[in-house]
Amino acid sequence: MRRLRRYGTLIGFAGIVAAFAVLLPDTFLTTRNLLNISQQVSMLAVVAFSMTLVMAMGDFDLSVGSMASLAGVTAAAMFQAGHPVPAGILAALAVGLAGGLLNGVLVAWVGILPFVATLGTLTMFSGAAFVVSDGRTIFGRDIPEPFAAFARGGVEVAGVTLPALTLAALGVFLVVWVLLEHTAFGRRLYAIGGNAEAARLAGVPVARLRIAAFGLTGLGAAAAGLMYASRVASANPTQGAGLMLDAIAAVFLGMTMSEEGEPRVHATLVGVLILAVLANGLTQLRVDSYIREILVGAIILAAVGAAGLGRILGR
Amino acid sequence: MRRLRRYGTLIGFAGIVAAFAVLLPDTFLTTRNLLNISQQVSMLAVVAFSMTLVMAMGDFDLSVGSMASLAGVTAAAMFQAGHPVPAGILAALAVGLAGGLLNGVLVAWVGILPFVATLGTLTMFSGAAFVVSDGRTIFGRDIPEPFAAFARGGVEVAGVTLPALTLAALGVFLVVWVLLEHTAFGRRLYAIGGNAEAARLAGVPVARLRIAAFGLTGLGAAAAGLMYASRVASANPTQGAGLMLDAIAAVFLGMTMSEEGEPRVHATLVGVLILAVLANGLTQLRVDSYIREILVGAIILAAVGAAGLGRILGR
Amino acid sequence: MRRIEFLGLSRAYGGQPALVDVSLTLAGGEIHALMGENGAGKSTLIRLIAGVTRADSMRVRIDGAEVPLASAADAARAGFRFVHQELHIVPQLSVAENVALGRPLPRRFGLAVDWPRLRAEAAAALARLGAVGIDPALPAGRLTTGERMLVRLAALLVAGDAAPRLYVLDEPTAALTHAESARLFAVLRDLARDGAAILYVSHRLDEVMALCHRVTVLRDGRVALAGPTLEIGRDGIIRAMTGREPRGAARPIERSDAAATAARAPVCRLDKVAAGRLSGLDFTLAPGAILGIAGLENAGQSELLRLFLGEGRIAAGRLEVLGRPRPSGPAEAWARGIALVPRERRAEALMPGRTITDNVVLPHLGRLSRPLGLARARAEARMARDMAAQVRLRFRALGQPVRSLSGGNQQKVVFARALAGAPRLLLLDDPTRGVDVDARADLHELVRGLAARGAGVILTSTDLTELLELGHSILILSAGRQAGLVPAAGLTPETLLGAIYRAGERAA
Amino acid sequence: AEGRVTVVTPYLAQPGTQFYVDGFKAAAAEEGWEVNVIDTAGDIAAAVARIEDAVTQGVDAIVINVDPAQVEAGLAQAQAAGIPVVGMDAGMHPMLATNVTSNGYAMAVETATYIVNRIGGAGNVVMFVFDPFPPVQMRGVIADAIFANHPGITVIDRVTPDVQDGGIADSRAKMEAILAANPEPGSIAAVWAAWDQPALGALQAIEAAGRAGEGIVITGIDANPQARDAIAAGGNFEASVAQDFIGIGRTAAGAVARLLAGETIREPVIYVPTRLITAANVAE
Ligand SMILES: Nc1ncnc2c1ncn2[C@@H]1O[C@H](COP(=O)(O)OP(=O)(O)OP(=O)(O)O)[C@@H](O)[C@H]1O
Ligand SMILES: Nc1ncnc2c1ncn2[C@@H]1O[C@H](COP(=O)(O)OP(=O)(O)OP(=O)(O)O)[C@@H](O)[C@H]1O
Ligand SMILES: [Mg+2]
Ligand SMILES: [Mg+2]
Repeated sequence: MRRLRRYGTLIGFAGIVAAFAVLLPDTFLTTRNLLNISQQVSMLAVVAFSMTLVMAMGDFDLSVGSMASLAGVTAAAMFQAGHPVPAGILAALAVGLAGGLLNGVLVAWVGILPFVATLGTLTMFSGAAFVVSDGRTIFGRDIPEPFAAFARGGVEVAGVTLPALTLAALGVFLVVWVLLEHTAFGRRLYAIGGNAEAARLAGVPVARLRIAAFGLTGLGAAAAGLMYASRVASANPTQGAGLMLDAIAAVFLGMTMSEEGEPRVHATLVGVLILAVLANGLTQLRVDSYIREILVGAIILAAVGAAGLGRILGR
Repeated sequence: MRRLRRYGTLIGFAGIVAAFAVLLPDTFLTTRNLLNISQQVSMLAVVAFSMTLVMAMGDFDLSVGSMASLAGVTAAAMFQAGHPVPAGILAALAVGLAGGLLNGVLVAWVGILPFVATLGTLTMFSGAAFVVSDGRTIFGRDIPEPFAAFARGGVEVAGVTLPALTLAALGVFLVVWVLLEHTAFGRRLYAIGGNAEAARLAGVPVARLRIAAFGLTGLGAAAAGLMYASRVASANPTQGAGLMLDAIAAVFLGMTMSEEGEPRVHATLVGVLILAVLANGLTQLRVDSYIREILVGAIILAAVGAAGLGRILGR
Repeated sequence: MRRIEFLGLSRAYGGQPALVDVSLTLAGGEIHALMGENGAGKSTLIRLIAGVTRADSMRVRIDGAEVPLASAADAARAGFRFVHQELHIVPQLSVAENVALGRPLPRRFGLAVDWPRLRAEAAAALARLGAVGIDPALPAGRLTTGERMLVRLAALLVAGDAAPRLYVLDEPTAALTHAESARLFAVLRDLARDGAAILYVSHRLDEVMALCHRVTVLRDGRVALAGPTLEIGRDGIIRAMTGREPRGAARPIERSDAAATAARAPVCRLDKVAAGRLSGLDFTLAPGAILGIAGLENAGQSELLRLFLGEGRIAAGRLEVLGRPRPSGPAEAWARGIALVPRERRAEALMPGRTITDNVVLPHLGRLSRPLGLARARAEARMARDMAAQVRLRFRALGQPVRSLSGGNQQKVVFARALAGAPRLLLLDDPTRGVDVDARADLHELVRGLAARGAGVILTSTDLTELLELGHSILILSAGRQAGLVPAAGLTPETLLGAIYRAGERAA
Repeated sequence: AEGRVTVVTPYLAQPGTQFYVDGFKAAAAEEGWEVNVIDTAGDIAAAVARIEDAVTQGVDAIVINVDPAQVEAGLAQAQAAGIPVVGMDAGMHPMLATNVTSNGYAMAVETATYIVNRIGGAGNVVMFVFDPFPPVQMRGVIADAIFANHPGITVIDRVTPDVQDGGIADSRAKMEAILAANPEPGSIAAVWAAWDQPALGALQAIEAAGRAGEGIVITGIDANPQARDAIAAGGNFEASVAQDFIGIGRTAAGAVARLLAGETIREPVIYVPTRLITAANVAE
């Protein structure tokens, strides 16, 4: 029973992959398609991984999507103004870190609920993205070739080209994994999420850790925004908007896999992959786009439902 | 200190109203403008009021926006197929109730986290809305005149015409207020929100109440969808999408006003009004759209921040 | 000898003083008891010196030198260590991490946690408390209540940044068995012998008399008495706590109460019932009877009580409650007059953020409401006020959140809820945990009164004295099996403990 | 002349909208008007609300870029207050003084027939459509009709991309999946997109898949600058249709000026000419 509870979602994922492998024998489980999937999902993955940091504390960050947009247009606007590529990237990351720290301060010091605080900054960052870009898409000659080339590039390993975006996402995964699973910082984030009162009584510096975690999440969102801009060789003030809900969904999907329902970054990875594989596979099956939406919802619920049922029956 | 904590958000709201009254002396505090605001916000209000029911239990419903869209296109599709107005309305409300009950069953019986369950049904309802409407906007001759006339109509009281939409929202407010504040049902919902396991052991039929509350929230979302369709005399499969985040924001804004941070429907009303007044006032001040976004975020944070600071200092 | 002085501690909540100018001097090598009725201010004092609640005024001197104490970090730097009243563990983290919570973790390469060392340190601390059965790698969420308390206690003992000088324990034995408590006392005596000061809060007078050198008694937030324990004596402590003369010993068990009603239909009847871990349950509870369930920690006491709520699947045998098959779940149980005081007040009983009224009336809402489920706020308040008076709750207003009550008073709220409907079967799972001596006697009186009016009562307790004071007969559980059913008359805590261990050995 | 004009659109993030707003603003600046542009980010009811607010505020004219039937509640208030409303690529409606737009049917005819001609009337075609938005939906209908008129042409997929992110990234992901499902060279002859963003996404997918050499013909509509760059580069993206966005904006401003001068406008729709953009004329 406990098995079913913990591995329900994983079994669901395996089921989805198996189904597509059978239905699309020639195209689904090919190296090229798998690499494509990994690349398509890399931006969402980076946001979801860094979202896991704040969710480990039991918090949320709704502003990641608009932060990704803001970071993208910030870099693009820097390029447009003639600054070199590293300057643009640094500026975007600095904006991400600053925005994330602002979220942290609002939550930890001013004492605003994370949901409200980051909903407020979501609106502000989105407005700022419009102001920075003047509401336009920045593209073409304004985007330096080396910047756009990054997303097209990759590293050749044993005859296979691992896309640069995939590698970037893996890098973020590793960093978050080490942070959460193997440092005192991460363990304290879990302590806050598991029992904030206990953490406070035990002398864990709750406010400082919260601010740091939100800062890192902002940084991650900015990195995702840069990856997105590089991939589409352009930046517009709304392009990150879709990332937020999907990232939270991925973390929650992962949370069904842990005993006490806490978010773990490797579980988030599974959540991200479920979303990506469903999108890719159903499109290849040429399922009608409307029906596809219904199916995605139903399949996610079925995958998670097994886990949930396990919990109920095991009680 | 406690005063500041509880009334911070209310004071913030009063400050916003006062500021607009001074800046727009001729147009803001006019009966016509206030009635306009009440009408503009009525759909959001209905969703937020019914969302308060599930949030009293500590749950969420992310599917309300797509349910509103689905209900709208369901009614419109019925009209298109030649059914009379009452049949279309009943069908839409039935869909809302059924969808809400499905959410409840997924949460209470299958044991899926509300966030994941309603994210899944969000996707499904949205897909269903596309299927029902065949992805089109249904408008023009297909929408019967009496249906569209509802939103334009009103009731004349003492020389002032109270818009029908405003009255509908008030009706929903009253129903939810009585339910939450004056029935055993509502008290039990709050008990679940206070400690679900304790409530269960104290004889509260937690699963049944959860299903009922989600059902009502679905019904409310469908009603809002019908109001929306009537107001824009058309229905398309995405028109309710914006309601969800705003409704949750309104409830959370209201939650800052209660001592223990529980959602109360009269506080939700204040939350809804803050959002509505900001949109109306800033438009009249002809603030640039982009800057307006930044301002809305900042003003909300400032209003709530006072409440939050009060809580911190009072510790 | 080291002296730690806390001078002029004051703190008010919403204008109501909880502590008024309290001073306390602790000496290295001494175990100092802090006593007082529920709500007297003990936990408040401890939260102030732990730096987790802001004091209105407070000065701290260690060996004459003033030290700052504004945050938990300050307290840690001063070498103060705490076990607070409520069980504060993080279920998601491993036992080892809970033991080290808030301390710097051992690291490798200056970054990554050194897991083997962390576990070894935790294992050593647990071993010192005799808790060798707890695996430091296990998620703490899987532990039982008693084990969780041991984990918190172990956290006192691991090495930290500052040498520990003061250990503070707020009702540590409330969740421990006799053996575990004995172990803890040995460790505390060791720590004192090594020169540490210890501040110890408990409502169990026997413990205090046996363990503590000095005692400070609080009444209504002020120091009522302070001095050497032996000089003051039991009665002196009680007098200082309550301001009244101590009552006589507990009323002798009146068997006539039970006998008068034994003729009527039984409250419940179990016929060779097996369910989950439980087996061989075979007894009848007559109206007016009080049955105590005794057994080692985790012998299945809570599961047994929950059977009557309709929880757990019955694998064999027959269970009848109030003349009918057992209810299908807690909702039906309460409706049929079965009431429960659960074991864990925070996790299983209270809605901490809701008002006293909300907490008391919750299971009785159906009866209190008008048709169509319209609530009657006034009737609810009346019930809450009546019950609060009966259990002698100390509160400011019925509308105050239960969170702001003292620990013992929170427990009384749970009791008030269970007694409110005049239940016909009352299930008590360690019901007076953290309740002061005087209030405990009151609650016992209420339970006896209920039984005298014909209700059946089933009771578990980690405190064997309580079982024997209340119970007419004692059912001994051993690893879930009914190992004996004996009259309480003539048993002493020692003979009962012997019987429990003998049953345990037979089962093994 | 003095004049306060409010422009209401739910679609400001779309490149096309931005251009006619720019055209309108430029013309308005010449007239010396105070212009307030309001974007409701896709929310139609909010567009109604903002029209009402503008009426409350007593502006001299309102310009809308949203289906007038859906904002009728707002239009009624404007009419009652005697404030003229001009549609800027909005649709025809009795409560509008006039609507200024391009001819959508004609644009779809130009790109669909371009594809038919380029692939010789035979081959598999992928369509990117968006039916929820009526002006775009009707382009799809026209293209469907033209492809159906050629028995050699098979429409193998009719994709509705997720437009939340602007449409490029999701279209690219969808096209990658379609390419994976049709690995044979030549198995896809053309991609017809109802606007430029999906066409750009499809182009990126084809190039990334290393199938740029197969001669897959891509067309879009709108000829936005990014599309023009792609067409100028001489790759698979061969054609798009330029609407004169600036012209629509300017013409709408002209209509407002006529109304403010007290003139009545007779024609319910004013068409601004469009133009097929290919490698041949993209540089102009
Ligand atoms: N957060 C709070 N808000 C308001 N009042 C509080 C709060 N915490 C404690 N009090 C009040 O302070 C007084 C002292 O409570 P405290 O918890 O210190 O009692 P205690 O001596 O530890 O009692 P017990 O033996 O029941 O644990 C009580 O009247 C209680 O209601
Ligand atoms: N709400 C929307 N949802 C999806 N796509 C949209 C939406 N609004 C606009 N678009 C897309 O963005 C593109 C550019 O927008 P724009 O308003 O310029 O359309 P258009 O080409 O002018 O339409 P028309 O044929 O009416 O002239 C459109 O072609 C349309 O495909
Ligand atoms: Mg206490
Ligand atoms: Mg247009």
